[in-house]
Amino acid sequence: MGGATSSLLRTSGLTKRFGGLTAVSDLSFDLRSGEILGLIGPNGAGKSTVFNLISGFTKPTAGRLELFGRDCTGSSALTISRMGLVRTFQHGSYMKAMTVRDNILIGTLQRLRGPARRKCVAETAEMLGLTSCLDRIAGSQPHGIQRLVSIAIALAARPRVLCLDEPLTGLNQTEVGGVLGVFQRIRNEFGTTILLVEHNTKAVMAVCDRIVVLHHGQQLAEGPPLEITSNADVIAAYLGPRHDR
Amino acid sequence: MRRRDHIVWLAGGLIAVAATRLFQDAYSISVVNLVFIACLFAASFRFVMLIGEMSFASAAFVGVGAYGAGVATTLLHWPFALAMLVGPVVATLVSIGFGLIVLRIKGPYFMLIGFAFAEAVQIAAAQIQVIGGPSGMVGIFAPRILDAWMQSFVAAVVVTALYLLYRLEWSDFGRLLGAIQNNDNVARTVGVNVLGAKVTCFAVASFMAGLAGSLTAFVNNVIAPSDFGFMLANFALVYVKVGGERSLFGAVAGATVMVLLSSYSIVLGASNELFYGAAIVVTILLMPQGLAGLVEKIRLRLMAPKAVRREA
Amino acid sequence: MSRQMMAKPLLGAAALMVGGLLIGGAGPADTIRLGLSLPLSGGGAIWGKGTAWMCDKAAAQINKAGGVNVQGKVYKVACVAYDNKYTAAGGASVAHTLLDRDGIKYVLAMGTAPILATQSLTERQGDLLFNLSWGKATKGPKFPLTFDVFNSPAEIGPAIIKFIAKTYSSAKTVVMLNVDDATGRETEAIMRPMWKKAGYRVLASMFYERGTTEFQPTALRLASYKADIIDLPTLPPPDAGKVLKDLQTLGVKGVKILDDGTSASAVEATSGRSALDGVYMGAAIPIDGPSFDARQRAISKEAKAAFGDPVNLVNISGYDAMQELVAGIEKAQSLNPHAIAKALPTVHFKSFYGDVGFGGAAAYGVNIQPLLPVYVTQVVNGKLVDRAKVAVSGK
Amino acid sequence: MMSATFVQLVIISLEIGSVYVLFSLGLTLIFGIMKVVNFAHGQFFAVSAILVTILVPFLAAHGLPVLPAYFLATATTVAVTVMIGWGVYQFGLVRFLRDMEGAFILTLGLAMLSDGLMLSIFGGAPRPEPVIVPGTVRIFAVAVLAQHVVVFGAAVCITGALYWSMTATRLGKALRAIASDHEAAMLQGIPYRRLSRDGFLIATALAAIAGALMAPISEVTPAVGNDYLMNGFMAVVVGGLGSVPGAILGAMFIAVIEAVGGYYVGPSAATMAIFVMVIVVLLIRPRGLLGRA
Repeated sequence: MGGATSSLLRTSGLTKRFGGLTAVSDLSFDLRSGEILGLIGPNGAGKSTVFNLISGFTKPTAGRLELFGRDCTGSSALTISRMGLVRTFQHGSYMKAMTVRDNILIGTLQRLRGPARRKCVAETAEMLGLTSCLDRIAGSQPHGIQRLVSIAIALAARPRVLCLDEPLTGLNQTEVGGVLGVFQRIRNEFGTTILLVEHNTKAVMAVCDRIVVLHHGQQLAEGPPLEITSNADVIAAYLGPRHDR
Repeated sequence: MRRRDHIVWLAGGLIAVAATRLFQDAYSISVVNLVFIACLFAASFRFVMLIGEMSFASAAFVGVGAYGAGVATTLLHWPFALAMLVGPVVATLVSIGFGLIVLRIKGPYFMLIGFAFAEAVQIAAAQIQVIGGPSGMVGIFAPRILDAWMQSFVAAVVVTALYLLYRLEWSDFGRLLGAIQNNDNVARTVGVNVLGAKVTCFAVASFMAGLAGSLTAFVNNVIAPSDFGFMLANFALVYVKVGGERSLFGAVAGATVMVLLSSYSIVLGASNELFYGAAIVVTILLMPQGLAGLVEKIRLRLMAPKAVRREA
Repeated sequence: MSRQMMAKPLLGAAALMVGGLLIGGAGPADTIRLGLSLPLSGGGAIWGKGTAWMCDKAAAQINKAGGVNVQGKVYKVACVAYDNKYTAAGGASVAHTLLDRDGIKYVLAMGTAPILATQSLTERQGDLLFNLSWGKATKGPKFPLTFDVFNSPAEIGPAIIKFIAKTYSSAKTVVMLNVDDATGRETEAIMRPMWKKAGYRVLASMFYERGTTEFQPTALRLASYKADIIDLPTLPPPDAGKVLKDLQTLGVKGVKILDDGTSASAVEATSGRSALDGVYMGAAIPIDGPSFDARQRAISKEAKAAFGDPVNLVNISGYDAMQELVAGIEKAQSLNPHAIAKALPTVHFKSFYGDVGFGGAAAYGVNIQPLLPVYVTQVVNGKLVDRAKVAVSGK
Repeated sequence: MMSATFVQLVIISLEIGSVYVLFSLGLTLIFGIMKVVNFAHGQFFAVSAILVTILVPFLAAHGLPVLPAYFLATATTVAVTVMIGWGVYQFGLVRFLRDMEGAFILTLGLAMLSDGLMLSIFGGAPRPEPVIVPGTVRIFAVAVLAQHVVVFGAAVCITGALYWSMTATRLGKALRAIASDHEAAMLQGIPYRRLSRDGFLIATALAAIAGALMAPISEVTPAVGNDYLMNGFMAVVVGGLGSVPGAILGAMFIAVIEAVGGYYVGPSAATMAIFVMVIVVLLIRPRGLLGRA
């Protein structure tokens, strides 16, 4: 698998209802190999639910989820992560009480054995610029480092698809720039496909190849950044009158 | 673990086992045995705490270990080594089945289901007449050749078991357990079988609890269901907390101190419960991080430059 | 987490361990000590405390009367009581402390599980054990250094059944309820065959877990058999009280027996007076009755003030064990447990009940049982009334 | 005959259930608010029961009729027990809010300490129980102790009052907010520490009231609280920790097993069945029947 345009992840009619509330409704989109896809939408648009659905943490009420060409509807989080889709969580996707080194090590456990693990930890840390703080306790590090640690753990598993849930929250301008650079390097060096959920629209516009816009659990638009910024529905629902911010 | 750690363990273990030769009178020997067994049980209890859970079911696994030794020795007349191991092995198997079901539950629910399990096993054991019913089993003796060496044998078994637990804790598996305690979802998202890891941890701890039970049976020669109620696990938690749960040595120190305290407090007759309870309350209030926390504090105090000390 | 700091806690622990072992030790050389392994905490504490108090009472009397004379040397006596928590493990700890640390050679132990643990040491190490358990499993020729101190169901049962047969000739059926522990199981194993042998039909024999708080379903089930006799051999007073109260509410008639019931007042505390009325007891002491004198009544009064219960079959064992021991020592003129054990079956000693000798070969195969009288009593308006005093045969 | 037994078992279940409800309410409240398991809950119960058995005869001896004596004794007892609870909270538990291990050990130590203290102060003998409401009542031709009816009524009233105050009063709403998400509650300016103290004291008062109510029908010894504790644990765990309706449901669940099992299979098997059924329920609903995820 894996031609430049082949689809790694495909949802068709994905729907999730909690009691009377429909969190995600009839969502269909493709994640193509090698791209960085942005998933945006205002608060409560159902982004996190989508993430939980495609990573197997929640089961869909209806619809179909296809991963690497296989039907994965209803598969467990473990199965999906073992197939090569790794996600982070919005609130702290790392282990506070452990060292940065041990944090990253957890990402290697399933895939590697023996000394290869240590090597992978070093490489991953190097790539994200975490080498100097490997022996510090993760919880004591600045917020920006903690975000990177979360990404590093996921990356250490060398996923084919990396799903990042708001990885830029709480970072300052400089840090955001650095992390965006990291995304691109991840894609370029490891060929990892990235699905990015973000609030920071500007950053999403800058880094993503394509964007899917969610609104009230429904798919509002899909397309390259330029197209999205000019989409009337999106402007009305999400970007607001000042879409050039 | 680094090479140095292995050497320290080897030396420390040898010293600990050799030190048991200093105790030759029957009473000291009995206390030394109790201390070592309590250390093992506390370490076993703490091993489950690595994944952030408290397993009061472990009292039942100590019981399974003890009854394994009892049945193998007095009913089946199996050789000693087999009798030592049959209980722990059965405890491990049972714990795998039990763990696969209940380790999906977390926190207070897991803790209280452990209580229920310990109670249920205790009542069940009392119903089975072959193993002595509520009266329990008598005459569980180690081979005569061990008579003069029992305390050293117990020490050797316990030190070896502690060493294995320590190695596991400082292995990548141990780090995984820490990660599960911290944030099990992260482990799950990078492809780790979290339930499998938890069950493995539980099974290892239950093997060690069973081993503590086997040793108990051979040391006391007599066992009864009432010995293995949930209070036993309560005490293991006390040992771990009094010593300090952050390190295996905390559990060991806590078990040692509290068993000595309880052996001493026997002489208080009716006031022993009062005294022991007060000791627990005072310790947990004055040393929330346990003895290990206290040692750490003193160490920092001694090592800190004056300026820092003034600040503190 | 620092891995290098392991040495310090280890060293500290070792120091504590050595320190702990140095504490304690032997008493004065001219004192004969009787070790007591008793439940002093939890639900059984009342028994343990009473027994310890009665032992002290006997020791005080013996010392006041001049102590014990062994080959011209005069010894004082004393009791040393530790808490066995009613468990085997607790019993083992106490046994080690009494025998190995304190160097005591004579022990009175209460509760089947602790006794088993104690006995495995005493018989091996050559110490004397006074056995305070309801069952038979720990008594007999296999245990040459173990002696009984009180009437257990093997003695009480026949006396009660004989009395019931005489008094209620039309009664034919029995239901039994026992606590589900060693005491209950062993007692049931003695009592059930006895009822059968006497020609009664045992319709059901049930057990309940210690710590049960609600007895209404059990009472309902007991009532459903409509048996002539409801036998509750081993129920502790509060449990007996609840069962009797619930039976009364259900309007159950039947003859109710607490074979091992030791104290009317303790049961009445929970049952209330009317539910206890007419109930028979096999182990209570009708201290106000004609069988006892002012001296005994005074002790009972003192006991009641000290720990809340009058003298009863169990706590008198503390008194009698000390008297048995002293009589054995004086007869053997030796402190050696083997010599004492040899002498004991032939001695007479000053039991709380009066002068008694040993027998029991019929029940246990050896003469290890002091031939104490069995009092069958009935509770009438809150008072114990003597219904029969049966001397245990001395074969 | 069959139906008479059925009625009897229903009534027994309700009686037993009301006893367990009274005991469990405090446990579940403490868990909901402080996220700790109170091992010493039974000791508050026992202290209260013992004090009532002392105070009622004392007051009666001073000429008070039995009912006023009982009410006065209960009020005094609850006050004393709550004061003890305040001390326990202020000097101990306050350091272990949301720390299940620490709080568990502290309360375990306290339970042992207080067992020892009570034994040496009050002795181990069962205390004579005051007769407050004598006699029996007939319900559907089944005789029931009047005192049991009182306990049942009290359980209904107390549970209703607690439920009402949790949903309608400001304190109750704040306590519920804390129970569901203490961080969010704190962000909204709810003083967590003060309220968790209040919650603990309410729970202590509930234990004390339960002890006073049970004194006339249960045994009264220092050890009595420990006997109720295990079934109390099982009730709150089955119902869902922290949930008041859950505690009621859980208590009834345990009571029905105890009554029906005790009658048809025997008491020992019923005790065993309780533990097994609790395990089974938790396997199907890991957070109890009414617990929230």
